[in-house]
Amino acid sequence: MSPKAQAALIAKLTALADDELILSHRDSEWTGHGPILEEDIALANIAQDELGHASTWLSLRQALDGTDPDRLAFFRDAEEFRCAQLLELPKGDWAFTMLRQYLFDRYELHWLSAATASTYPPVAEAAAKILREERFHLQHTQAWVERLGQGTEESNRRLQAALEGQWGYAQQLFVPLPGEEILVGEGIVPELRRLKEDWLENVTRHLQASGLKLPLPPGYQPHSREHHTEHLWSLLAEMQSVARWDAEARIW
Amino acid sequence: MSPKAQAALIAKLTALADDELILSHRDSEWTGHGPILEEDIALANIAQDELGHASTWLSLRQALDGTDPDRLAFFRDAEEFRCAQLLELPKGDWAFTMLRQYLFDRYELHWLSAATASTYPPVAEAAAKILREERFHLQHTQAWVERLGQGTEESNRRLQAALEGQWGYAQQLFVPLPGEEILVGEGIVPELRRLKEDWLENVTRHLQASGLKLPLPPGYQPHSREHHTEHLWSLLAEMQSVARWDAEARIW
Amino acid sequence: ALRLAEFEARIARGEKIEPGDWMPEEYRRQLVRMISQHAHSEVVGMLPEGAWITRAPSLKRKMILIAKVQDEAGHGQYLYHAAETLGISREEMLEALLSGRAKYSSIFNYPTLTWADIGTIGWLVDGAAIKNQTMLAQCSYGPYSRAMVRICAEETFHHKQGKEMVIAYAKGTPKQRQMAQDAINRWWWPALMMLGPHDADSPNSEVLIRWGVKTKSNDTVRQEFINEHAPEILATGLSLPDPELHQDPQGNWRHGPINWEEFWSVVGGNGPMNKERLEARRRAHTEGAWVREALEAYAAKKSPIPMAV
Amino acid sequence: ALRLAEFEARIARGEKIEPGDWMPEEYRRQLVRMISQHAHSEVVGMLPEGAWITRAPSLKRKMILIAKVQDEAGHGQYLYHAAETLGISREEMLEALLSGRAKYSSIFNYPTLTWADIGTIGWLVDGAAIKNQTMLAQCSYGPYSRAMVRICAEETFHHKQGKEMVIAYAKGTPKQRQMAQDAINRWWWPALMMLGPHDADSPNSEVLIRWGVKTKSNDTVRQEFINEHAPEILATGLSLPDPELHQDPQGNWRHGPINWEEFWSVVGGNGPMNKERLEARRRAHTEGAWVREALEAYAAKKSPIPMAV
Repeated sequence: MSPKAQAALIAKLTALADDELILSHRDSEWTGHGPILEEDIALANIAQDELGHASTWLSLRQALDGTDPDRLAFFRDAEEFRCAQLLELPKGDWAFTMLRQYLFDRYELHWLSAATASTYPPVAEAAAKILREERFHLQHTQAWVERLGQGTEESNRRLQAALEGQWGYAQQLFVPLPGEEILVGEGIVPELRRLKEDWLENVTRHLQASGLKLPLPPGYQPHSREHHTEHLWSLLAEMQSVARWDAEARIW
Repeated sequence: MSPKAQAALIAKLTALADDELILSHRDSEWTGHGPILEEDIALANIAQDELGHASTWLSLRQALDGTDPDRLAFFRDAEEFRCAQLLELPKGDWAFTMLRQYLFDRYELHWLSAATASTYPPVAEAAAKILREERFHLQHTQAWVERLGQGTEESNRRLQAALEGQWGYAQQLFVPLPGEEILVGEGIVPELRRLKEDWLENVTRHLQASGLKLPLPPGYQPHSREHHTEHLWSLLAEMQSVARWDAEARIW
Repeated sequence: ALRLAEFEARIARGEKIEPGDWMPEEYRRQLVRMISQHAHSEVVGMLPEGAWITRAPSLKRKMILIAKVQDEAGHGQYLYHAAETLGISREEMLEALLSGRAKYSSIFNYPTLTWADIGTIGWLVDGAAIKNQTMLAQCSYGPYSRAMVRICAEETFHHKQGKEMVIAYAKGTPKQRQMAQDAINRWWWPALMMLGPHDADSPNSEVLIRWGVKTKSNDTVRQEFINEHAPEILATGLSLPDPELHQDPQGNWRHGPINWEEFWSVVGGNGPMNKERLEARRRAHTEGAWVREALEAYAAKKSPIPMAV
Repeated sequence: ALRLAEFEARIARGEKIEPGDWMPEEYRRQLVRMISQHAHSEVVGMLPEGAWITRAPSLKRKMILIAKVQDEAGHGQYLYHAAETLGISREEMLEALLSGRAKYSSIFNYPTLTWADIGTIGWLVDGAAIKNQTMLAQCSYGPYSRAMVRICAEETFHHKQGKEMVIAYAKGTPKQRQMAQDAINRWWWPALMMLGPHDADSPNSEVLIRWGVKTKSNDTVRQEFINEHAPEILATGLSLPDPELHQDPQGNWRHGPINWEEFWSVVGGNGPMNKERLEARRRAHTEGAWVREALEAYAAKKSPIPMAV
């Protein structure tokens, strides 16, 4: 791999990991507070999987540049994170959480399916492994979108409000990183523009079938992963508070 | 002053400062989110005063042992704080915030009035200065307790719930620190047990006149300022996040 | 009286009582009380630990903690099912919890103040729970006994992870060591108390032992717990907050007097976290109401195809 | 028409128009729009800064920030009063804000991402506001003019504190310097934009200038702002995110092209924080409803003694 491609791949792996890590954080905020015990279990399961995926992507990065995954997760500052803003938004209500997870799962499914054909075997293998779990997530969140969309007036209203709050943010999932075209050129990662069409068609169909109103005005669409929401600082202040509490500690 | 009295006074000044600092933090969480613009202003004013009092007590401590007030506020860990648990509780609704401030103001008024007779002039002077501001606070929060207690059924219900949540915690304000008896013996600080009677009589009369139900079962009563609530860690993680973010920074 | 004699004979032979079988009303009542209390403990127990998932200091610890809390939810689920075999519904049990009528383990009314509390809960609280559950795995009521076997296996894993964490911090930096010591100091006595009052003050024990629900007394289980944990904790270099603790000539570790006043105060609703724990559960229940209504409305529309929730 | 001529003559003589005086409906309409928009900006502007009070890194900075945000609330209050003299009520204005009909300064739809944003807002945003407000202090409408004089004095103080903070960090540690640079990079263009569209694209400007509401055009005010701030920022060693920025032979600092598409998108509701800012205000209003109701109920009981709220 050329040094340029390697740098681009390191950046991409970091962005993939950050998405999963931050989403996992938001999901895990529900633990013990879900609307039904069974859903506490299911969402904790999803949070656990997403955390596992974050570790996977960080270990691929570690293989390239030797960076310790825990240092990356717990000692980077907000401006060094490369997660999409959608995943930083506060957990909101159950409709907000389920919809975000659905929009992300659907994006991830397309991305992972395409990435199984990566010319870089570690990416292809990781994608295949993660894909198996993500199919379950999608099944689960897709069903929730339908239930809430077609449930009561109240649940439909909340889901629609969540959709209006998330739609513009979700588009950021398809904005490539600077330099990502090199990786696409070498067949290491799929091209986001193409995936977006499939994603858009799929989610539009499912959301409409669930009784939601689309299309929506585009709203605010973040365009760079170098910029974040006001929520990331506080999220990291909490997430990193123990790890940073003892400057001498090397092992936790 | 004997070394023992000095150590006890340092501990007492720290506890006084911590109460004010943490209460100020909770009050300031309302900034921009108050029910009426005028109340945003009034509560920001109270938060500012309490913060000023924290600085005053810390500067008295600094005069004794040279400790930097900012280091104490931003680089001590939760278990080193000596605030009462009442002040750590999340801000709750407007009734919760007004009632806590009222219970604390009333305690502070008694304490400060007595402390103006301190045999240690810096304490006497600080108490006299702070007392002037606290009279305004008490006037303000006392009026709020009456308005909410006698307002609507809803406001009475919320205030009563706040009272039931705070009553046991408020008793901790009158638990002396280990070694405080030395200071009482030397006339440096007032004895808490005596103040408690006045406080109890005053607040009971006002709360009942405002339509609240008393007496209450004692509930949980924290007995040591070495122990805190689950909320303090998160509060400090946020409060100290900028100050600790840059290990090299000495000036903010 | 004949049926009772037969029932007691079955228990004496070591047979399990199963859901369809005849049982004395008092046996059913005691089991519903114990199993639902146990289920509630798992569910409420998610709160003090779950709050630290977002603050776990490494990816590995975070993963372990989510998995652990998820297991607790799962245990709650098994146990509610086990109680349902005795003719009570989950809704009735939840209602009893939220109204404050039902109890849960007193230990969860203590706060988790630092990250070391997570390891300490795993080691001491799960350690105490395992001693109790191992005994209950012998219980005469089949569904409870089987739930205990399954739960014990998972708790043993949590116990091991907690112990490993505390030992690591005991050998760690000064701040880590201090945090671990502080956690041990705060959790030791509550862990002893969670095994229940002394035998002399335990009103239900006698009948429960006769019917094979409990097979050991509270004090016996507590002694087992101390005998295992006291020497292990001392071996890490940490101390225990009991100046009277010592090993007697028989090899038993004897503890100093337990503050039962504190225990009964916590059981009676005046522990540091009673109000908050119950409020957190109530809030989750209230805020989840619209979700449950939506599910019902959806299921009604889609019936007769039953929905898998 | 006679009254209009008289009105315009008074303005030409530099007289102030006062609440009781006759004024053209359009004059009233434009002033209500401007003053209420200005009041809303103060109130919404409390949000991005207020969120950092709990995180301010020293006791002094915390004190300064609470005082600043409190001043903003105070400014909102004066300005609502000034608008009320034109026959609109605070409730009507609030309703217009919460429904999204009324505007507030576009700048508050950008997020505050780090602590350095607080200093930068003081320096750049208050700096730009002061240029505008100094001009509005000459306004022909008495109450608005007097409010501006009072507000300007306080904002000048905030501006000085903000500048001092950014300069301290520019001279501070590498992390502090980097944080300050990042903040300047993010706030520079929005600060230029907040002074409004170019004169050619500013629909209300002409009539506002004729009636002495505005006495300078947007581009003139913007040029004053840049001329003061660009050299001062560069002197700290920080850079500005405009490669075309340069001083022309007349001594004016000329900026590169402004991204007006972004400006109109933010004004049109699609800035990064439009939704959240409005939702925060709506939430405060909704959650405060029971408090306002309680106050009314109490006042009704206690009347005829009027309550001072």
